[in-house]
Amino acid sequence: MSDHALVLRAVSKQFGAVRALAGASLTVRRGTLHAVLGENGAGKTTLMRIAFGMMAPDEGEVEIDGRPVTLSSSAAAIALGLGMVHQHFTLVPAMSAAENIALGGRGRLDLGAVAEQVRVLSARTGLAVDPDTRVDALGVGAQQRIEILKALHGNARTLILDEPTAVLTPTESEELFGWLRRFVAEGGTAVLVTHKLQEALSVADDVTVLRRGERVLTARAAEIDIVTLVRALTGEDRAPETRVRTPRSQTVGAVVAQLTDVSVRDARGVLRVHQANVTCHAGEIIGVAGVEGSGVHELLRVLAGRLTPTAGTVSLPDTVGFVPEDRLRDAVIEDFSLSENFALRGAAARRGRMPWPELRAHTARAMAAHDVRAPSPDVRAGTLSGGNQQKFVVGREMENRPALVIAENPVRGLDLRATEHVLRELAASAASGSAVVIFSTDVDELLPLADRMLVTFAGQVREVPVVRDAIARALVGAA
Amino acid sequence: ASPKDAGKSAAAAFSVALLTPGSISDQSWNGGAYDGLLRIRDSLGADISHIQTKTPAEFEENFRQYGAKGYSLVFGHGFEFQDAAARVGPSFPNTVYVTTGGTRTSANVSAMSFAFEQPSFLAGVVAASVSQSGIIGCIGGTELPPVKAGFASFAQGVHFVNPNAKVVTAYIGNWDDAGAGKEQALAQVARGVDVIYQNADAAGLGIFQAAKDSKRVYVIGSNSNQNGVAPNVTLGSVVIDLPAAFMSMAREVKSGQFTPRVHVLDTRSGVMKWIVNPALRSAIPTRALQVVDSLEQHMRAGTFTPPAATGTR
Amino acid sequence: MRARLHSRWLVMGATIAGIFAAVIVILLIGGYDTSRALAALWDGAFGSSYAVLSATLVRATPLLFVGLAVGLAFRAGVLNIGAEGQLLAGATAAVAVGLAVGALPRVLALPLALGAGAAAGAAWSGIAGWLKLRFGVLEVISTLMLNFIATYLVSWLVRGPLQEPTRVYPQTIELSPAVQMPLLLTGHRVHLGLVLAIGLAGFTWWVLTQTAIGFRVRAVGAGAAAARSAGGIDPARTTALVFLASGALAGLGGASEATGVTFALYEGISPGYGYSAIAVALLARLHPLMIIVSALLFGALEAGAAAMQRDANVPSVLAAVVEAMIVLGVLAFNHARTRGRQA
Amino acid sequence: MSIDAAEFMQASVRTATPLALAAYGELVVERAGVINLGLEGAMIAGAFGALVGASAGGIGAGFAMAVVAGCAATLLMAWVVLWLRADAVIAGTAVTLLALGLTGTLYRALYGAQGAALSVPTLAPVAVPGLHQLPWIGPAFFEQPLATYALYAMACGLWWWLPRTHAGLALRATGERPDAALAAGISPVTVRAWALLFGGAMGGLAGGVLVLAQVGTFAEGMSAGRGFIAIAIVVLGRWSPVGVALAALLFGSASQLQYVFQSLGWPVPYQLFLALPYVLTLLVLAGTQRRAAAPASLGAPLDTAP
Ligand SMILES: Nc1ncnc2c1ncn2[C@@H]1O[C@H](COP(=O)(O)OP(=O)(O)OP(=O)(O)O)[C@@H](O)[C@H]1O
Ligand SMILES: Nc1ncnc2c1ncn2[C@@H]1O[C@H](COP(=O)(O)OP(=O)(O)OP(=O)(O)O)[C@@H](O)[C@H]1O
Ligand SMILES: [Mg+2]
Ligand SMILES: [Mg+2]
Repeated sequence: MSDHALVLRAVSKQFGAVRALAGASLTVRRGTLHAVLGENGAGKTTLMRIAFGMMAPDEGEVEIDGRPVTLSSSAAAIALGLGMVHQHFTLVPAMSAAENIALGGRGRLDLGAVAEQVRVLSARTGLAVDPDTRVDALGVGAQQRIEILKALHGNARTLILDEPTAVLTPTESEELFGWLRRFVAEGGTAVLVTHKLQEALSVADDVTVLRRGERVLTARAAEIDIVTLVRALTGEDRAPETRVRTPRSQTVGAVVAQLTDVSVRDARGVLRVHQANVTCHAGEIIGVAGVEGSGVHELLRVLAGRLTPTAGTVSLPDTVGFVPEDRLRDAVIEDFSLSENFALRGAAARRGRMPWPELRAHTARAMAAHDVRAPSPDVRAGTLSGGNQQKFVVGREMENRPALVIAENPVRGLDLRATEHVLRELAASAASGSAVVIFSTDVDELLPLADRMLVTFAGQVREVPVVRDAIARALVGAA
Repeated sequence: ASPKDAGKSAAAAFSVALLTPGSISDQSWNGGAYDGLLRIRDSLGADISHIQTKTPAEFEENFRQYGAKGYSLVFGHGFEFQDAAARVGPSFPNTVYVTTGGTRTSANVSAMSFAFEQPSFLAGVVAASVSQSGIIGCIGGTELPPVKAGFASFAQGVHFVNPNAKVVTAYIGNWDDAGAGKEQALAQVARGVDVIYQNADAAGLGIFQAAKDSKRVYVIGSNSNQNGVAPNVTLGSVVIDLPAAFMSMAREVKSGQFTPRVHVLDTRSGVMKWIVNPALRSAIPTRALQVVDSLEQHMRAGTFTPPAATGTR
Repeated sequence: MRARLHSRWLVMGATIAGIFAAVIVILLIGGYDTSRALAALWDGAFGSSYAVLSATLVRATPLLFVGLAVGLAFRAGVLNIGAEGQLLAGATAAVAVGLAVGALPRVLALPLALGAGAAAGAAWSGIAGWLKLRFGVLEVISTLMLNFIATYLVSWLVRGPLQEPTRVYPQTIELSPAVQMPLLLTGHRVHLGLVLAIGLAGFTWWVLTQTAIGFRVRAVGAGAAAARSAGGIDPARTTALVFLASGALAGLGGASEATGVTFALYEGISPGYGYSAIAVALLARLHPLMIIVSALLFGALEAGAAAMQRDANVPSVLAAVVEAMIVLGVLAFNHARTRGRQA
Repeated sequence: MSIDAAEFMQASVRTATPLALAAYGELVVERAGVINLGLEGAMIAGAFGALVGASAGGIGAGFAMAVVAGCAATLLMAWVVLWLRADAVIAGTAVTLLALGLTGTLYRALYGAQGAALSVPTLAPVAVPGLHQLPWIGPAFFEQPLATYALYAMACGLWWWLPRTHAGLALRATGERPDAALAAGISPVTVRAWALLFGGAMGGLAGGVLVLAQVGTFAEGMSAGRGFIAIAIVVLGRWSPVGVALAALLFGSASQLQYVFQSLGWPVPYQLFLALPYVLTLLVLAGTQRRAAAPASLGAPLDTAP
């Protein structure tokens, strides 16, 4: 058997006018963990989908376990011992975790048995999943765990994970990596696509960097440093920014938003938030942390004015900017042009004609101001990369200088430069006098940014010091 | 001329067109009219054309199209064509428009009025004589004037024989749904009905089947001679000799003797007929057959008119 | 890419050729004069000013109204398949009111009748809207049920309260000239309804693209969650509005047909315009101006199919086969055209 | 004149049988994410196939031909929708128009304008020993033509198959999220093609039942909109096998009620009775429908490569 579990050689792929891959290659040694890095749109996902048989390359070859293969579908890849965790969920929301994991099998379906296997797998990997819950009742973290278990369920020898940690909490990520290291140690092979450079350097054996559809670097992780990586990624010679914000302003601004004894019950009557009290001041950044189901999303939506609480009083400013977690569902309409998406803000109150020329010019100005890279304000929002979509959403919400900004996981899945850009925008907004509330699953993102930290647990909101340990304890309800 | 090259030289030759409101394969109202059209072609050497129409808008459009093409005679098969014929007539004075049903006439527009009530009355007499339960059913496609008139006269015939008999009437709501026709008939049979007078075109086929599936239930057909559809359960048919009616109209037009009027076509003219199914003649009491024969003679002679025949159509 | 583009056109070409061949084979097997049948198809639709002005355009007019109704609804994510019932409601109300106001001058009487038609169509689809917003009843099924109910309602009305005075025929009496649509050209049947419909198509397009209301409608249709979250738009309110507007358009179609073509209410006033409308709207990809074109196409197809019966003695059933084949051919063409552009 | 409950129920089941058969076909098609407006076409094709088959080779051949004809109608649909990626609603409308026209044309060609009369043999009801003597439901459910028992088998089969097999799971996943199915190695195109084929077979069977278990002959347009009602039944039954059974039964009994009311000879406009099944359906919907969940990708075309 070959030393190489997976080889992609000189692969090209074109989507209409877009050249996603231009002769990219990837060589994954058996029994290693191989990190693949690249900016948004570099072609990482496309390459992985080709390896997994979901797409045919225009040119190039795929070798699995040293044998050249032509994959007609992902079924063929699965049969050859591949498993893949997709960047964008490929789960059926209306089905249980067990059903999702069983998808693709043959013959009789014994959900009880599948559920049992899932429990075993779950215990072995440390990825907590309840096999019987419907996926649409679960948060993104749990969904990601199901995606991973789904890939593992097929007894894959080679696992491809496309940005699996983007939605995991640091603890979950650590558990996953712990398990992946063991998987690799036992002879498995893993390909990990990620935007987190530190992560790549610390867990991977090898690193490959793609840029504009080409491989620009492959190296042993131990032999390179972060500066080399950044240079390969961006083609620019510079160090990554570590702090996007100067230390907090000492003066506390006026109160711009206040929740008093706010409680929220969901459609089924379950209490999600219990008597929360939150005050936001002008000029501060409030970090929010909380695990799924802790009521954090409900709290943020009340703050954003998108959810009316069942009890308590809410006082909000007139303008609230909201950057929701599920961009494609709650923030942009993919089939609308950027101008139209821009016009969404305030659309409810608008009367008479739409001033399109003005809106278009305004959109163009906002795009320039917020570094949204798109040919024109007339292109469909759906054709933008995720990073650019996010910059667009942030820019739109900032455009009329809201007194309060709520952002949920604002940099998830964004590459280095887009992440920096978005965080800088949020910091600038606070500097100019807005109150900014940022929720992130990755607490490490919040630490250098937040003036105050709120942590939700079981519907209760608690303020904690901006200190990693304190937050970590509060997340699980410990004092 | 073959059927496939009609209309070519329509302006020159004698040309006849027919508009039907339903499919000509219904073995009933529309099929009979098409037979009439074919008879005109075969006997008079006419060029013919047929179109199936759905809406009043199409009635008028096609009347105009045939008028513009110089057709000599255009039949609109049903009273529902009369408004369109009245509207189009003046624009095409060289074309004769005839509606089978209705009362509107003008210089080049005539109507044929079929005396459904006459044979329907006779059918009622037979039905009442055969029925054991004294409950008799009528089933129609939709409630159209000729259908309604036929049913009313049929009931008169029933009560002529058995004043205590009960007549129930139901409509299917369309003319195609043979399945619904069958179910409607079975529902009546379950209420004790044992003779059904049907006037539902293609949907009526289901009514014959219902009788076949039930014990001692009989059907009376209408429009065409339907005695062959289900010979074992069909007592007879109320027949319009549409070919004869169409022929007489066509002769009148061809010979240049057309005069606009309402042509009343009845038993006397031989167009309306009650035809007993010979296969089931024995199921009908002899006494009833004699009554029917004598009533029929009186009708022919004009000495008896069923009471329901009064009124307009 | 080049190769895939070619194969796409190849598939289309093969499909259309196949369909064309099938049509010819069917006509030949039936023993019909193929060239004459096809010539009749064309002549009946476009062959003369009469064909265009008295057949094709007259048939396209109601299709345009209902096509717009369906197109508008679908744009907002409202699956209104009840244009048929709304059209019937509109025709009924227009005739009922038209009979009552027939003595007024036309400038008053006709708008009153048309307005009544629009209002009745809106009310009929409003039932489905109410059922959806109040009880969560999917409009796909409620509008279908309402179509059947409307059919029977008309059937009863023309034999009941609205029946002509002799009480023999299941229809109303004719509308007085004051409530009849003016003809656009003397001697031709095409009437003011066509102008109204084309105007409404333009107006719908203008509203959708240029006004705030139209923008909200499109936003709710394209992404209700984002419209609500990012735009503060109330999807339920927008949806209710769309139900009413769509019903009004379909109702106006019925009113136009009654006051422009039939001049009375009959039970068979629509041969299923409301169902054809779905195909009309979808073929136009719900674009109001394109709906003009697709309504014209379907109107021409109907007119041509009728001519095939009249002039080439092709039976109605076979004419329907040819019609269906052409629709499938247009679909294949549409596929190649739009896929080609996307690539 | 009285109404016998057992006989009423028996008639309701009889009326519901073709509707339910077609609805089960449509259930499978819709669970795969396609709306098959060609169902009406499959049904009329099946009815005609049944006539031709049964005239030539008896009832068995009739049913076989019904299924073949129904499949042929939806094969065309599958080709246009899945391969050409044409809009399913337009394609379905065209397929139905085509089938109505083609069956009419062939019918006239084979049997002449005079039609076939009541020439084909029909299935008689068969009583299931024992069960048919149950009070009320006995005759209703266990004294029916064989086709009805086939329907029961089909219903139970689907009820078991959808949640208990991987194929059923693949079907449901395709209707919900075709991209998820694709990622799991399932071809949504293949799944939808098979589903459509099944839907066509069931539509054809339903048409066959009309001819071979009810009317005994063919008439142009005799499907009379049942295909569309079957689609409504699937929605009413909320895309579940049990729901579809109940919805079909509701529709069957509402129709029967309509027939019975008319047969009682009440002096009420008959249109009121004819509208009854639809009004009842609306009322039931208002009472029960609260946010029924359609398959998430229902009606959405595929944009993944086959
Ligand atoms: N389905 C598609 N249709 C058209 N273009 C596509 C499609 N998928 C990807 N692309 C193009 O291919 C390029 C590479 O996309 P890909 O998703 O592989 O990038 P990526 O490296 O995974 O980015 P990210 O880090 O954001 O996940 C994109 O810039 C895009 O233009
Ligand atoms: N339907 C489409 N048509 C054209 N381009 C597309 C289409 N879908 C995706 N793309 C391309 O895909 C690229 C990115 O695709 P993708 O969905 O992977 O986003 P992303 O950049 O990876 O976002 P994120 O990092 O948030 O995951 C974009 O640059 C865009 O051009
Ligand atoms: Mg991405
Ligand atoms: Mg990616």
